[in-house]
Amino acid sequence: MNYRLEPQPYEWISRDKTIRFTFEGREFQAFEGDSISSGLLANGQLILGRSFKYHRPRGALTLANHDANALFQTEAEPNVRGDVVALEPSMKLTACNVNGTVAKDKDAKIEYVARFLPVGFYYKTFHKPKKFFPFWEKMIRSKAGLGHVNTQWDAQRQSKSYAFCDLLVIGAGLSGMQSALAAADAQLNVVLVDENPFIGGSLDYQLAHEPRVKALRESLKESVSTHPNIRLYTSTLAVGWYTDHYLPLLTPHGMIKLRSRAVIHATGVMEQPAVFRNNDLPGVMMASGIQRLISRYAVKPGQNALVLTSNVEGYRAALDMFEAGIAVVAVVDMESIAQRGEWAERVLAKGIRVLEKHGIYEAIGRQTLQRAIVAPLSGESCDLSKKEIFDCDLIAMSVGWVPAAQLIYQAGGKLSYDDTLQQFVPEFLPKGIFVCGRLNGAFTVDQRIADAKAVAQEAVAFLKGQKESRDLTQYRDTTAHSHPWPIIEHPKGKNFIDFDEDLQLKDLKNAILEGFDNIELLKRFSTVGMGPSQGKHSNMNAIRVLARSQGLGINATGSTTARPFFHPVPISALAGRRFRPERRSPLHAWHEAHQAKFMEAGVWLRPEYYGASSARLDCIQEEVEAVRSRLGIIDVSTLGKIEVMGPDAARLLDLAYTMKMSTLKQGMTRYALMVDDSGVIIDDGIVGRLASDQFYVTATTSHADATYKILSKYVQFCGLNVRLVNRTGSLAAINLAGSESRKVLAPLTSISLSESNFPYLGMREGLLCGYPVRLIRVGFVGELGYEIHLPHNAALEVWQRLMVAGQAVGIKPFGVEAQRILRLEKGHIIIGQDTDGLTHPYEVGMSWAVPLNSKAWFTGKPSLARLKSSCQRQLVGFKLAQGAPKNLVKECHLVIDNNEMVGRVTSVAYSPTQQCVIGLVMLDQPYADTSNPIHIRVDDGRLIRGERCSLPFYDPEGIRQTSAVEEVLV
Amino acid sequence: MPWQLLKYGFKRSHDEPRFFPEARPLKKQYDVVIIGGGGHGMACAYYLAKDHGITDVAVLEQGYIGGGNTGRNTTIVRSNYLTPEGVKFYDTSVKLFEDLADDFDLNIFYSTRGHFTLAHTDSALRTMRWRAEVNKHLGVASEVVDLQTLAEEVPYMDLTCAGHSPVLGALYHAPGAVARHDAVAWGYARGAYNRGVELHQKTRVLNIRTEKDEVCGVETDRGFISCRKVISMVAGSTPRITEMVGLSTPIEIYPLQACVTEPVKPFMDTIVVSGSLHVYVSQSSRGELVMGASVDPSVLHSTRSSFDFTEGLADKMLDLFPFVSRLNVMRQWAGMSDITPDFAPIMGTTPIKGFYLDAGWGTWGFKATPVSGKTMAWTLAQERNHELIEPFRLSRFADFDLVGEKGAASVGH
Amino acid sequence: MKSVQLTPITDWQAWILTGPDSTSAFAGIEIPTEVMTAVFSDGNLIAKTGRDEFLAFIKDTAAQPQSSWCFRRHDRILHIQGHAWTELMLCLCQFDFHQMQPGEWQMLAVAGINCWLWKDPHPDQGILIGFDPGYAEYLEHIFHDVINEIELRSVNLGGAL
Amino acid sequence: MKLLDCPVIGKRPISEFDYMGEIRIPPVDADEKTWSEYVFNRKGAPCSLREAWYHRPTGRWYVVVRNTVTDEIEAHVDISEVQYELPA
Repeated sequence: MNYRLEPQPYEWISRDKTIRFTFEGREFQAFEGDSISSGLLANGQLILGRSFKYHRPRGALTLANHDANALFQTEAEPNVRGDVVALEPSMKLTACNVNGTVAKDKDAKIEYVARFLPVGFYYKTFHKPKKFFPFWEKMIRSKAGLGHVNTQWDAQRQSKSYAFCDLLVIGAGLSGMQSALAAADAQLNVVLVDENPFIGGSLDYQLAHEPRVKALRESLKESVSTHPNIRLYTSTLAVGWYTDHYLPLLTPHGMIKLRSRAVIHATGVMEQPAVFRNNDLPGVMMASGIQRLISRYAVKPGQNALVLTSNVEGYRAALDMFEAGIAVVAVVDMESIAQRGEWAERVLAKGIRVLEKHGIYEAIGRQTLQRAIVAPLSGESCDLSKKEIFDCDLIAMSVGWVPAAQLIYQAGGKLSYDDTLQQFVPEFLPKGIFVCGRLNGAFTVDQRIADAKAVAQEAVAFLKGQKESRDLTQYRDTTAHSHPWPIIEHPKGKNFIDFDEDLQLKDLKNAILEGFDNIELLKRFSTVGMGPSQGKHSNMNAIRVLARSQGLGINATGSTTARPFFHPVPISALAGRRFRPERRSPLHAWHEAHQAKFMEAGVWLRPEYYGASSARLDCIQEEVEAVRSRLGIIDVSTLGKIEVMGPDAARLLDLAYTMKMSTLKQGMTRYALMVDDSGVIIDDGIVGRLASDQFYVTATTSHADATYKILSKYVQFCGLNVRLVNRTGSLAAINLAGSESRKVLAPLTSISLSESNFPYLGMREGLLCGYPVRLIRVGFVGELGYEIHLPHNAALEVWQRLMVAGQAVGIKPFGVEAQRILRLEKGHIIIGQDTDGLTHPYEVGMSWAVPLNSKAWFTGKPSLARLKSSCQRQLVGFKLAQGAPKNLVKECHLVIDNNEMVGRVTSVAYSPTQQCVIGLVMLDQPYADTSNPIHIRVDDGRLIRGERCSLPFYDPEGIRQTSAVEEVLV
Repeated sequence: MPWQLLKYGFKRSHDEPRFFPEARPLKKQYDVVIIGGGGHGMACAYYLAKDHGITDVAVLEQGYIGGGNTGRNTTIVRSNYLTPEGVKFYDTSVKLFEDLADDFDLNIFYSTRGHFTLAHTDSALRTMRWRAEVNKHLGVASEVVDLQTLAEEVPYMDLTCAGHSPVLGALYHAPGAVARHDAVAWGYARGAYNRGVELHQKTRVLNIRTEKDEVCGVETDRGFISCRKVISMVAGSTPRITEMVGLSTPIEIYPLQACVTEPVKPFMDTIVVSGSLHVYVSQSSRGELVMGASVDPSVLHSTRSSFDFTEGLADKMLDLFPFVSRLNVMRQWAGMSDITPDFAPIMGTTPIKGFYLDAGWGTWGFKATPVSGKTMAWTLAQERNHELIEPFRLSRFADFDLVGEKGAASVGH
Repeated sequence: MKSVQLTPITDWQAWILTGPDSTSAFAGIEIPTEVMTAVFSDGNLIAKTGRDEFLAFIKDTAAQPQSSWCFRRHDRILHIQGHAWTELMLCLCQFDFHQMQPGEWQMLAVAGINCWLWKDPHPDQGILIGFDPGYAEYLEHIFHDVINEIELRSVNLGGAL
Repeated sequence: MKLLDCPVIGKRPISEFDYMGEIRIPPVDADEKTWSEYVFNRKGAPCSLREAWYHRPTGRWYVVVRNTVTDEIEAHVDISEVQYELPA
């Protein structure tokens, strides 16, 4: 039998371009424009996959992106939707979740034990005895999942961009095109999207041969494609609705993130299956699925068709099939033919048999549909005494619709069940959300056109700010298009409600009997609607079954909430381009050229040390020794740098920092400690005074932006007359440290460096190599040193001239690691390493920085007053015996005292100046106040003994940094 | 062995016993009212009956059983916390979890998988070692593992992270596990129901009546119940309940989002969390990758989803698992996390006599379900805090005695 | 001709001025009166970013601003032009560039970095973008990547998306 | 992604803002209990919350009243209305 039809008026395939592909190793040919499913069906390959649980053969169902049983595996990705994804040349396809081939699936044997696998069976067993569960779990997990993953695939990332419009219309069918056109004519900037490659929607497959709509179709298609106010995107899916009409549109070339001011949902309806025994056999399809195959791909999925219907759409499908040369053996109408009007007459006129008030009791067939038992309905069951058997390889189910309203639910809309239409219809719509067409219950062509024009008018009024709310029900149809109970019971079951999850009618009934008797619990226990199609063809029937068993109406039973996405979205489209902001110092290139090894400090890249990574420890030691004995230079451009000016400048700094800043003399700096409301240390830095109303503040690299924001918050909320300027990125900073620093620096600067003119902790402005700079004498590394704050464009030149000037005394650049050791030798803390989320100043020996009595107010003051008396921990210095291994004790090793945790190592390093390992430990009270040695448990469990010692370890009097002693100058 | 299934297969009718009772009217009076029918609420009812013989108990659930955060979390169970009080508490929970399937005679798919917390910076690596040392000291299996071990255990992970903040090491916690979250709630609910506890769904608490700072009854949308003991186990709805008794707490509600991919054949047998990338992932028994990140940036009492959540998550996932770019995200949802300043729960007695709190569960509530049920049942029975939960008392904030779980401020899952 | 060209602007001196006397700091240069607006007059661009705060980009030859609180800035500034400049920006910033008016001044996030944008008053002359020099490497790398992508796409798609 | 419609800068995506939480005024000379409640306790229940947002690209502060259930901005508040004094 040739499955390919003659050319159809609106077919999507290009008959002049053939595509060769393989399925399960066998060669097939189809046309460009064919989907995987239509390509296979055109070759007579009716079985497209196997079901998830029972591995029953499954074919095409909807051709509308819901065919969760027609998922294919390619070499590049799993779970490819055969019903909508286009064939590509030399595609290599296999079925998902099949043990063997779709024709012979070894796992199909499971059906013989199906009776032993009731709904939720896996909760009832395999857990006893406990030690066997891993064995069962391994077996169950191997059967779980559909497609398989190749962990060698590389990362693909699609492009992303933003877009803006006044009105988004979703769905370019009759209603969508009509409403978009009306809105565009009213000068709105409209975006119209449709998930299919061609516009027209049901016009082109449900009314393909209807002369009355031919002119309308042509004019609508032409106008929306050319209207200057309409941007038309086909093969584009609105995957979800998010706050303030933010809708990501998935296109073949990546994601468009659209911001609209209003949205018209013209997404139509989704056909629902009837439930009868073996309704999952390949050959049993939604009537609209068959119509899509015929009119889009010119494929007839069978030769002898039965139509099971309860609406006019079933009769139209019968005519379309007849037109395509498919023998319609009978139209089985579950209700009386009286209400079918002209469509029934046209079917009868073709000599097609129509059986009123009949139903399909059972479909029969080995692997594919071969026969069906039809019988008259008495009440809701079949009167088998008058049954009739029809040979058929195709059953077209046309028993009802569900609105494609997922995005309306996401936007907070509410739908309610309409007993006339026997279908959920919109009831409450949030601001800016509009609906029209079959989604809103308007079914005839005239109703849809009127509804579309009305909604466009309302949307235009809304966007112009006028109050307008139309009666949603105005153009709704007056006859039902869905059957209230399309379900035929059968003692032997296999009447499927959910094709994704292989759930039979009895599975839902049994779950309800076990107490899972509300829609959410029923879903979670039975997994109805949790498969890849997310309940698009199972939720409605599941709600009907639950409503009937609880004796409630459909509305009282409620429905599960619809969550994004409308269809699954590739992670490659979600991820998009990789944005990892990276910030570089103006000296980055120089560091790179001088063997710097970089580390990440927040978003910044900083040299960790200079030299070969194989000699890491030695390089760092040499850098430390250079600073201690001669001269070192480090790039500290990553520090936060903030100008604070205005009459209330001093007051602001008094509020924000613990120490008194208002008493700071001009030209001097002071250590600045910042705590939060609860007294926990969050940042530290230096405050320098330039004038009575001007200060210069530095902050740590990782907390710079936060500190600026905190200062700015005080200015705004305490109404302080202060101006702040964040100069972190505009200024570079270089720290020249070592006993030779003054000698090297002096000739290059206009600033007098003599001790009297420029004492320790002083700050002076002037010129350096001709550039305006500020010099600050800081003590972080504990040597005579000058922190040079200079313009961004001066950094490289000044750094290079300092290097040249320092050549004679053996100047050496040093990195963050060396700086850590130098500051540790001076006993200075690093916030976030020596402190944690609860550390306050009294725990790190900084009571000197908390002037409780002399300051009226500063952030955290009352908390610190409280904490002063209840200090539970204390940071203490320690050192290991001479010659102890250098990296045995690591940071965060615990201090143990008679097998109790009494503290933790916060910092530790080998100190060249002390010739031993030194460090800081945070010890719990009362242990901290004793003076007994500390025992640190290292990786292998041994306890290493350390001696406590006072801080700092190096140059306790601080002579070297204050350079009061002349010999330092020599 | 699946004897029950064999037995079931040959029976005519489906006479499996009900998990939960049919809806029944409320009694006028109960000894104990538990507000919240999630995992914690059902566990507390279960242990009240099982451990203490207290069965005149009503569990009131405004929606459906397990419909709150119980059904929306990462399903991860672990005890590699930072503070001794946290480690002891969660280790007890892991031990209880391991026997739940037997206690319930219900398979909760408790699957011990091992749990990796990745460190991408030196400071993160230090925190991992801190947690490992505290865990080892308290007998919990956690250790810092190097890149080589990671490459062996999780071969499909790109440790270079596409060349940006590569992985430096990880905290490996062997007992880390996942469990089917719904089954835990259903198991406890059935166990409580079978022991005479009343479960009332679709019953919303409107107010709590107190006299002279003592609880005397609960007003619901189905009538008033008088009782002397009320416990709030409502996680994301806690502030609404504490407001009824005039109690203020540090709790703020932030949405916590998650998503799943379409199901694929299982390839990932372990749990991977990255602190600095704020990403976690494990593969469910159905084959879906369950992924999530940290809470949303601002307070909101809603389970709405946001698109930038999935965008950020997808972007970060590709650093660790490039091949995941070929998978599709099927569904995203959100829970309402009740976050506390020190990332530790708030449990036990309160200044209002007879009113007990089980709250502040942030992103760490599911893993505490068994131990919170057990200790809160004990606390209700003894009318004083169980020793395991004393560090999590509400008054710790007034005493400035917070739990140090925040550590160096890296949020774990 | 590339769909988008990037040309660095290096002949300006950037200043930030704040404080009450900042409004009188510009001898002979026209300044904007409303916040978040900018004025371009004989080669100088002055933007008002606060009640009395200005970002000034002035020619080397112009007189330096005289006010007490006035600091040099070293923004990296690029002129982005070409028929697809809006397409480039829409890949990196959530802002409706089609609605951006000539001479309009905006401060927003581009690829996660705080930037200022100024629409060139002359028709289809694109925009100027300025940002912290530390992010120059990062942002310009992204600009070039996206421009190449747009080139590729316009080749096989024949026109903007 | 939510939009925050602000004076001067117009509608900007929420990703450009830092959430600075509820507007709270420190009780300067309060007893220990009141002070600890200020430091730690929060108005956690659903309400119309008066809170601050910081717009990073411009450094501007905005105070709004937001419904913490629907996420809708109910009002903009001028900063002068929420300013407070701290002891000098």
